[in-house]
Amino acid sequence: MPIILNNLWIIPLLPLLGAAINGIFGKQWSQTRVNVVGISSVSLTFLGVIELTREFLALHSQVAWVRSYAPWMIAGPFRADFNFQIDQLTLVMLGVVSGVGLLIHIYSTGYMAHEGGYYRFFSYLNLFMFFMLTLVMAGNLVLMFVGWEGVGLCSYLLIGFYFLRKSASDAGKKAFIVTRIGDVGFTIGTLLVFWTFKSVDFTEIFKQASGMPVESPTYIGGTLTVICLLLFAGAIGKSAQLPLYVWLPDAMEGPTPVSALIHAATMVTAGVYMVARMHVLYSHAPLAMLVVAIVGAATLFYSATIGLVQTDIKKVLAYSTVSQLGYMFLGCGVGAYAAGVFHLMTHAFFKGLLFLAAGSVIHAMGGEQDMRNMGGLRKKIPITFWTMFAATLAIAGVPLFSGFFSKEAILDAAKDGPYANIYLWTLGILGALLTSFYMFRLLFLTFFGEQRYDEHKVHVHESPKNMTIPLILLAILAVSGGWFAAPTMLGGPNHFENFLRPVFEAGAPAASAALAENAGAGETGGNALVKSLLAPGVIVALIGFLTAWWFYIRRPDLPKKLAASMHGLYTLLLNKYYVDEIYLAVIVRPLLWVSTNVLWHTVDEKVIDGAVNGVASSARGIGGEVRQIQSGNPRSYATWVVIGAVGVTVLVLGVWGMVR
Amino acid sequence: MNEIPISYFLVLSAILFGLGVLAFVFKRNIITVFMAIELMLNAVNLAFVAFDRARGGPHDGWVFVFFVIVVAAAEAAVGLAIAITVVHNRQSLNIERVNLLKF
Amino acid sequence: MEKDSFIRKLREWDAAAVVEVLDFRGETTIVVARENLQRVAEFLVNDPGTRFAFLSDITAVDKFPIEPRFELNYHLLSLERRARLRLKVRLAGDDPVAPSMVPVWPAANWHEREAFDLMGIRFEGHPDLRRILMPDDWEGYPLRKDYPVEGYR
Amino acid sequence: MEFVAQHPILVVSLIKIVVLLFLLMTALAYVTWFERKVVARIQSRIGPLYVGAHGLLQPLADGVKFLFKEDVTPPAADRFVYVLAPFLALSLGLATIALIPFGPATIMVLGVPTQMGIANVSLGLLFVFAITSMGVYGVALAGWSSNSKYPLMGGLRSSAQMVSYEVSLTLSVVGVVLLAGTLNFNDLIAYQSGHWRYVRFLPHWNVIPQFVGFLCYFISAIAETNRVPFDLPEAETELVAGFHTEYSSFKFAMFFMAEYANMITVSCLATILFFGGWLSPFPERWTWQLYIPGVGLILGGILLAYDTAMNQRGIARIQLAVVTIGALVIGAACLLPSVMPVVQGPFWFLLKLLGFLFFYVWTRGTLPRFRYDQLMDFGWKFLLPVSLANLVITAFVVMVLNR
Amino acid sequence: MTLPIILFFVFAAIAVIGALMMIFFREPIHSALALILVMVALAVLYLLLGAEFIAAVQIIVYAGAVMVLFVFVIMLLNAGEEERTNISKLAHYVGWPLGIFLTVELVYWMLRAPIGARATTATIAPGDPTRDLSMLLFRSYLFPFEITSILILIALIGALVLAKRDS
Amino acid sequence: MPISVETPTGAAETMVLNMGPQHPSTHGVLRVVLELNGEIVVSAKPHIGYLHTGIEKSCESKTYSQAITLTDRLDYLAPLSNNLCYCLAVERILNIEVPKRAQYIRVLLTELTRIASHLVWVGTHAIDLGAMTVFLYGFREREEIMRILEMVSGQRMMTSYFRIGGLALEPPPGWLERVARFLDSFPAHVAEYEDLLTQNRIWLARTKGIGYLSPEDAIALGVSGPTLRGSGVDYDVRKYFPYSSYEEFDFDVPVQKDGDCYARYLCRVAEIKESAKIVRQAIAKIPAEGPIRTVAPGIIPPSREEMKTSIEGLIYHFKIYTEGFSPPRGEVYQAIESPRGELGFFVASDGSANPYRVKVRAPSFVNLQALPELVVGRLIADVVACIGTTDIVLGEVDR
Amino acid sequence: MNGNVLDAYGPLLLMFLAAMGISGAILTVSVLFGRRKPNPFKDSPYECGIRPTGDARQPFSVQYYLVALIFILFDIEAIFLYPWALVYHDLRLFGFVEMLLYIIILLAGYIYLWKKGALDWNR
Repeated sequence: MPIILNNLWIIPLLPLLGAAINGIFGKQWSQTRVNVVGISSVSLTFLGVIELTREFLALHSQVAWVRSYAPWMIAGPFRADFNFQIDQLTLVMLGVVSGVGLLIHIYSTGYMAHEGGYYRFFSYLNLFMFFMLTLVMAGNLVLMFVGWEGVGLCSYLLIGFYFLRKSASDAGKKAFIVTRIGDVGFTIGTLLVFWTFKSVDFTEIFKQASGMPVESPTYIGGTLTVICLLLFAGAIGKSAQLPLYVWLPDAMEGPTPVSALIHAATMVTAGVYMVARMHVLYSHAPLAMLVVAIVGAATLFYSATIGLVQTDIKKVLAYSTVSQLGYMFLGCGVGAYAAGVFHLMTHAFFKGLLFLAAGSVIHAMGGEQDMRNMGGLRKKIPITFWTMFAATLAIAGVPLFSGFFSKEAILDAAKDGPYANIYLWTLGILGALLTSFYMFRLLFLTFFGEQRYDEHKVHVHESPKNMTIPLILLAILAVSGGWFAAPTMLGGPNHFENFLRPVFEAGAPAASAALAENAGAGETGGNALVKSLLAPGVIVALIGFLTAWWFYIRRPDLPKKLAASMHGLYTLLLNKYYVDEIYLAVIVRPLLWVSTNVLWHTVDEKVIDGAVNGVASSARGIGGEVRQIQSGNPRSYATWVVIGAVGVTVLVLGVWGMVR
Repeated sequence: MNEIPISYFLVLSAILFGLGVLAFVFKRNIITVFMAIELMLNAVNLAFVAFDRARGGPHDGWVFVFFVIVVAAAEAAVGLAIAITVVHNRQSLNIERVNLLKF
Repeated sequence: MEKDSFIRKLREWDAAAVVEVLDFRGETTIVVARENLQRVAEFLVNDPGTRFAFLSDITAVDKFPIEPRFELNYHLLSLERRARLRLKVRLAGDDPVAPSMVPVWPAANWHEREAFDLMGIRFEGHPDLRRILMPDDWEGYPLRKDYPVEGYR
Repeated sequence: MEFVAQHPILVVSLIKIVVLLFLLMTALAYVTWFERKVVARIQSRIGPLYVGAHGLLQPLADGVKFLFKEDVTPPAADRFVYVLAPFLALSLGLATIALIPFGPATIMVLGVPTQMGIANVSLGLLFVFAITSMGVYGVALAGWSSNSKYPLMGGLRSSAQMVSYEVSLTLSVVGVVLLAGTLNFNDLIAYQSGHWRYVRFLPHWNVIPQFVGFLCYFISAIAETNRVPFDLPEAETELVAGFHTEYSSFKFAMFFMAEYANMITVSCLATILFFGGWLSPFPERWTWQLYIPGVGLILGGILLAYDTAMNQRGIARIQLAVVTIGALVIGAACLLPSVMPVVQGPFWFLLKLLGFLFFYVWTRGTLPRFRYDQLMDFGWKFLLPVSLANLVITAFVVMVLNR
Repeated sequence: MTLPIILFFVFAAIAVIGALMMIFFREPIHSALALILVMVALAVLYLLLGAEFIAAVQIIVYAGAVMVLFVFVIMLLNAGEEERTNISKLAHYVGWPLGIFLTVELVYWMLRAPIGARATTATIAPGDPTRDLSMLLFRSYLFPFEITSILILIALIGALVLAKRDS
Repeated sequence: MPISVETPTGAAETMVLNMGPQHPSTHGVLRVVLELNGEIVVSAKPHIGYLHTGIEKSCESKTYSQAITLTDRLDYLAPLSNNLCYCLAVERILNIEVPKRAQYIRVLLTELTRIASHLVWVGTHAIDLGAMTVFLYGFREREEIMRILEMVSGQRMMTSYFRIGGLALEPPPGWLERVARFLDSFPAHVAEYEDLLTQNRIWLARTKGIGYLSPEDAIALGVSGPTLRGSGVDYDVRKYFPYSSYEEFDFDVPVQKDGDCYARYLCRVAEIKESAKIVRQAIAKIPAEGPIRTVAPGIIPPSREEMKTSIEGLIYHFKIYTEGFSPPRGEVYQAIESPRGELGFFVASDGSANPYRVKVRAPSFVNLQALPELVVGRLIADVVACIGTTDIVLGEVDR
Repeated sequence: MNGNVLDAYGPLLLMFLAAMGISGAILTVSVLFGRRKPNPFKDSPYECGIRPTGDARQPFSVQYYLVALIFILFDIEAIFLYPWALVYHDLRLFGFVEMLLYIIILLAGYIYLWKKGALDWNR
């Protein structure tokens, strides 16, 4: 009997319980007890997900499994339920979220062991898990939005975890506000969805949408196009794409496990997940897909360039995350949803690992984050080194490592797929080159070369077991996570794509036909192997590696010279293209100016105060009454309330009466 | 034969609400002002029940009354706690002597 | 005898403290001067050889018309020594004032109030010297021998 | 009268009300007698003895005494509220009984078949709680209006106490509602008819699955009615007489009547909710049980007659003879085939009720009194969690068994 | 005149008179008693509208709990007669005329309410209304219902913090 | 009557409450002025004197024998203890010895009185805390003791049975059997009280930890009797300064360490049992025949027979009952262990036929001083428990 | 239950009237029969024989307010439980979970109260 399938609510409930228990009681509890609650809730979730997967696969279902638990919002025709949906896509996401989440929880027990507010941290983490699972399992857009906003909230809480540090709380606020801008689009998009389909349930939406004609790739006014673009605005905010990426690097103020879990592995991929989930709509709006692809490609290249020169180890990883997210969007944008999701998964493994390893490094260095003050750590912290090395190979796209398969799939789709676009492909290849370079740069700066820190001040030590074990596990995943697709190299099927096929075939007739055709057209045998090993992606990765080796191992003096000779570009990159400054100048300042000068000095002082003063001076008798407004006397306020009520009722009822 | 027009109830509700408003303005004792608010809420409840009866269908109106009652109780609890604090600080129950709301 | 040992100890400590020693039916009474009362009391309480920590009673006696008119009897008990001892202080009729023993024996509080109430002896340093048995507005001190039992005429 | 014709039930209930109130007032009087007698027995005393045989006329004498006592109203009191308080207490106490069904059988009154009980309301339980929840005012206002320190303290204390235990009282009953799924008293009793499937000699009463709930209920009920060991408001050794210190004459008696009326109400409620109301504990097939009321009454009459003959002299003899004859006649009447089924319900109901009243008196005879903080602690920190837990466990079990 | 209508008028009158008494009594405790009267009268009116459950809840929560709190606070603060101050000229001159105006206006519109033409027959609603209400409450309005618990929680904490601060 | 009410000591939140003199649980006309913060006692001031009858003054105008009847009125729950103490004091001044038979009878009767007094205490204390039944049970047994006293002396309460030099009358035949019968049924009854109280949860909650008095404080405040022994101080006059042949009896002095109301309760209950033990020994000891009065011509009245048969007897009888006797000058302080603690009589003689000064060291008076110590900071309900546990008798406090 | 409100609740109303009638009658009768000889001592409030001074209605401990406050909130909870219990057989697991959530949230408040000492009488 499928236990979990029939009781889907168990999965999000467990971390919620964990969060509640830790939140309420954790303060008095020892760390061990907090650990037990936090970890056990997540591990139970993970086990639940495994069982769920088993049960779902046992069904051999080609359609999504939807369970509705309660009516939630019903307003006129509008109806949103608490319903959860399970299909292959959800399963992948659930696996990633709960699996990586579990590892990061374990890791955190070591990393956060000496921090204040330990229970708070775990309570937030569990809460985050709850919202993320809700997001992933949501059966309708509104519930998804709940998860969407919930993870945003947790992100805000966790970035600002060290809330006494101004930069941390500022970063939290920034993350919250910037993503909110995107969410406006998401909200309007949801409304439009409801407007169009009279429902917010995915099943219903997709059923209707798949019957609609594919919209013009040039006309921006098509309903689906508008919907998709608006929803994508939300994704841009959440997944830190151009131009709303600015919050993610700042989010590195949060504790490293948070960066790993939320800002690398799970939350930021919510946008990708959303686009993949709504692929039926996107497939009917080629223009929107193009926008997605362009934004993705632009972001991946753009942020990779910034990543080249960053010196803060976490900042490099942050920009790298933005860049990789760009890959995922690129994949989605060129119709290779499965590839995008595949990359999402592998990225979760190796980027999570990178962050955790970076955290381990920071831990070892006693809080130092600047790579210029590291070096030669290879021998001191071997486990961290080896795991990080594996992750670097993965992200750089070295063959047989997970990143290779997923990135290659995306690039393939960009080159040969139904929505192929050679310019975007070029950007992708360039991005891969840069990725390989900055990742090896990071590796070399950190682990190779001479020590650039003071041995007496910094006691370098390997992290405790509860930190290294997740590292090792993730490293295994980062290496092997892509082997689902390994047979493609031999011309065989891509198991991952096959797994997801029911989802992506379901409602996208036009696209899926092309996909199927494409999938069938694989070349066979050694030819494919040679071709994939000599793919441009592999070559650029190699070039990137060699360059990095040249710059940072062979000739460590070169980077400085290069920076000096290309000073303008260097500073531009170092200052991240001055985007924050531009935003400040273009948006924030004008707003401040308007509110200060127009609203305050003009409207408030001149108009309102002037009017009040004028009345007061012109009619003393009434003036006394007017001053009463500010008397602080509650009775007067009560009277004002009544006056207002009379006004409103007279207006409303009077007008209504006349209309009748 | 046994019919009472719904409008009777509605008018009664309006009158009670009006009296609540009057009491709200008229009373000076902070506790009785809260009572006036309760009276208004009660009047609204009556209207809800009356409308519910007129609709005849599922009793959404009752549910609202239910929630109004909960809110009223919470309001009374917090409001009176505020009243206690104010009185402890100001030594007066007269809201006219309490001008904390000034700015 | 042990009672003698108390007197001996007292004498050793301050020969002038003991004005007179009385013995009647096996009860020892030590007469002390008013000025020495507090010191003697403290000695009797604190000296390990005596330890009269328990104040049983304070009795005021009016010897009217003999002068010194008032006698205060402090009945002491030593739980360690299983012994009783009576301290006697004589007070003149025109100056019935004694030092309060409340600091030494808190139990003296009500006893002294009673002596004040009924005998009119004042205690210096008493924390709360009010009438205790008689009403606050009572006139005279009923246990005095010259108190008109049938009322003031 | 037009609407009398439209609502014949009102006339019928008016008659029932008159009868019930008469019985109730008598019962109130004799519950005091009962209590005094039983407590006296517990304390190896005799109790009321001189007014009437076995002191049977004592309540009457007490009533007359109260009637002729001087009715002192303290000038400092808030006169209106001062009078209102006992009025409220007594009328609420009396009115609650209207919701209690005493028997299943429909009897004919003026040719209209009607139930033994005044109002049969679908939400009977809630309305009982509604009325008892107003009972706090009697106490609080009495304490406040007297304008005296002891009553004020007593009033505050007892209203806080009643209010505290009201929570556990309401919570402890939810378990029963969970089982039965109704708030109507008749349905609640109907739910308890029959016997358990496996333990066939045990009647299907709620007290068995809801034993914890019953304990919570009964403890709260004792506290709610301000009885020993929760009689803090009237803790005479501390607060003299609590909230009714300043009351005299019949106003004082009214508080007592209200207290006894509340005792009867909560005992009735316990009977209905946990002990199957008017149901007999025996299986239906045992037809001999139909004779129990009649035979019991006749046996009682015979005992009384024996006692009269052996022990009583003078006027007491005549009084007791009247009572004896009454008992014999009613007992015989109960054996008539037409009457027999009608008396079954009330008989068992009253028997259970009497059991509860006895329990009340018993605790009064045995237990010391709680201290106020202990009382509040007990209510809030013990009873409330326990009744909540009982509720949750019941809900869980019901859910599991329902599958 | 049928019995329900008579009952309606009797209890409506009680409610209105109670409300007026609440306004005109100067002792807060008397005002509170008047308000309790209004609430009980309203409960009877709910019964006339067939809303048994609401009537019970009205008495249990409003009359039996909220007003108890009021009475307690009055006792606690020893609220005596109301002070007759007229510091707020606005309330004095504008407040109550407007209040009366509002009343009249509302009455006017309520009389014209289209729904008002229907009538109740003072019967209990068909089916089992309490069960319907419960199902509605725990199915359709589940979310608000759960939110009430949070509301209560917040009120609890807020009131506790406020009330305990001085002690 | 003083009518003043103390003003509160400052904080606006406090309320001054008079407990007594007309209050059910102050055991008479004690008045305690309580300052309360909510229900918590901030300060407590006992006010006494409502029952002041001037017994000490009255004694000065009576002869030595006449004064005995006044002593009955002091601790009216244990009049025989007062009699005994006064008689012992006068006998000390006179320097006479009482015959053994009389001494044993005195012991037996005072111990019975102790039992009666403690029974009343248990009952009233229990009723203070709401347990009504114990009160009535206690009075049931006390009634039997009262009947025994009546049988012996002709009086239930104000017996005045002990006289200077011995006893008033020869006890009637068969009285010892009655005492023995009483003793046989007694342990079962004590077990009844203990059933109702000792392990009762509510009783424990009401008394354990309530009204704590440390041994140091107890000694400093001069507290005596079970109240002192409940604080762990092993002081009993019967053991420390034996009188009336107590040294010949075998009994234990119950001591409890906790110093709270419950400890005092346990002490008193144990004392009841110990007293019963003493009474049983006394029954065995009392000779069937023998004098009940010392022979001391001119001081002790001669027996009825002698008065009727000899002229000296008649003269002494006449003299003693008209003008009394004149003991030598001197003053004595005689203490005994009354049910409430150390009862002391200070008797001063100036050589005349009237006592010059009689001062009663009343244990209740002294114990009551400790009340504020016990109740401050506790709840108002604990005041009741504490007043009850100090076991005061206002007749003795106010004299 | 289908039926006329009056048939169900009319008797209850009547009972109320009757009970109030009896109470009123008792009050009147006791006024009629009782003698009245007031004197200042009889009229003065009881304070154990001491003449009371000042207003007895003094400000009281805020604890009583807290009790009433907690009571309200739990009363509402209890009231919500009744309709729930009524339809529990139809709600099943769903009903159990939702009420469990509800109770847990309130329990959190309860624990808060407990920890804050609002339930302790002698703080």
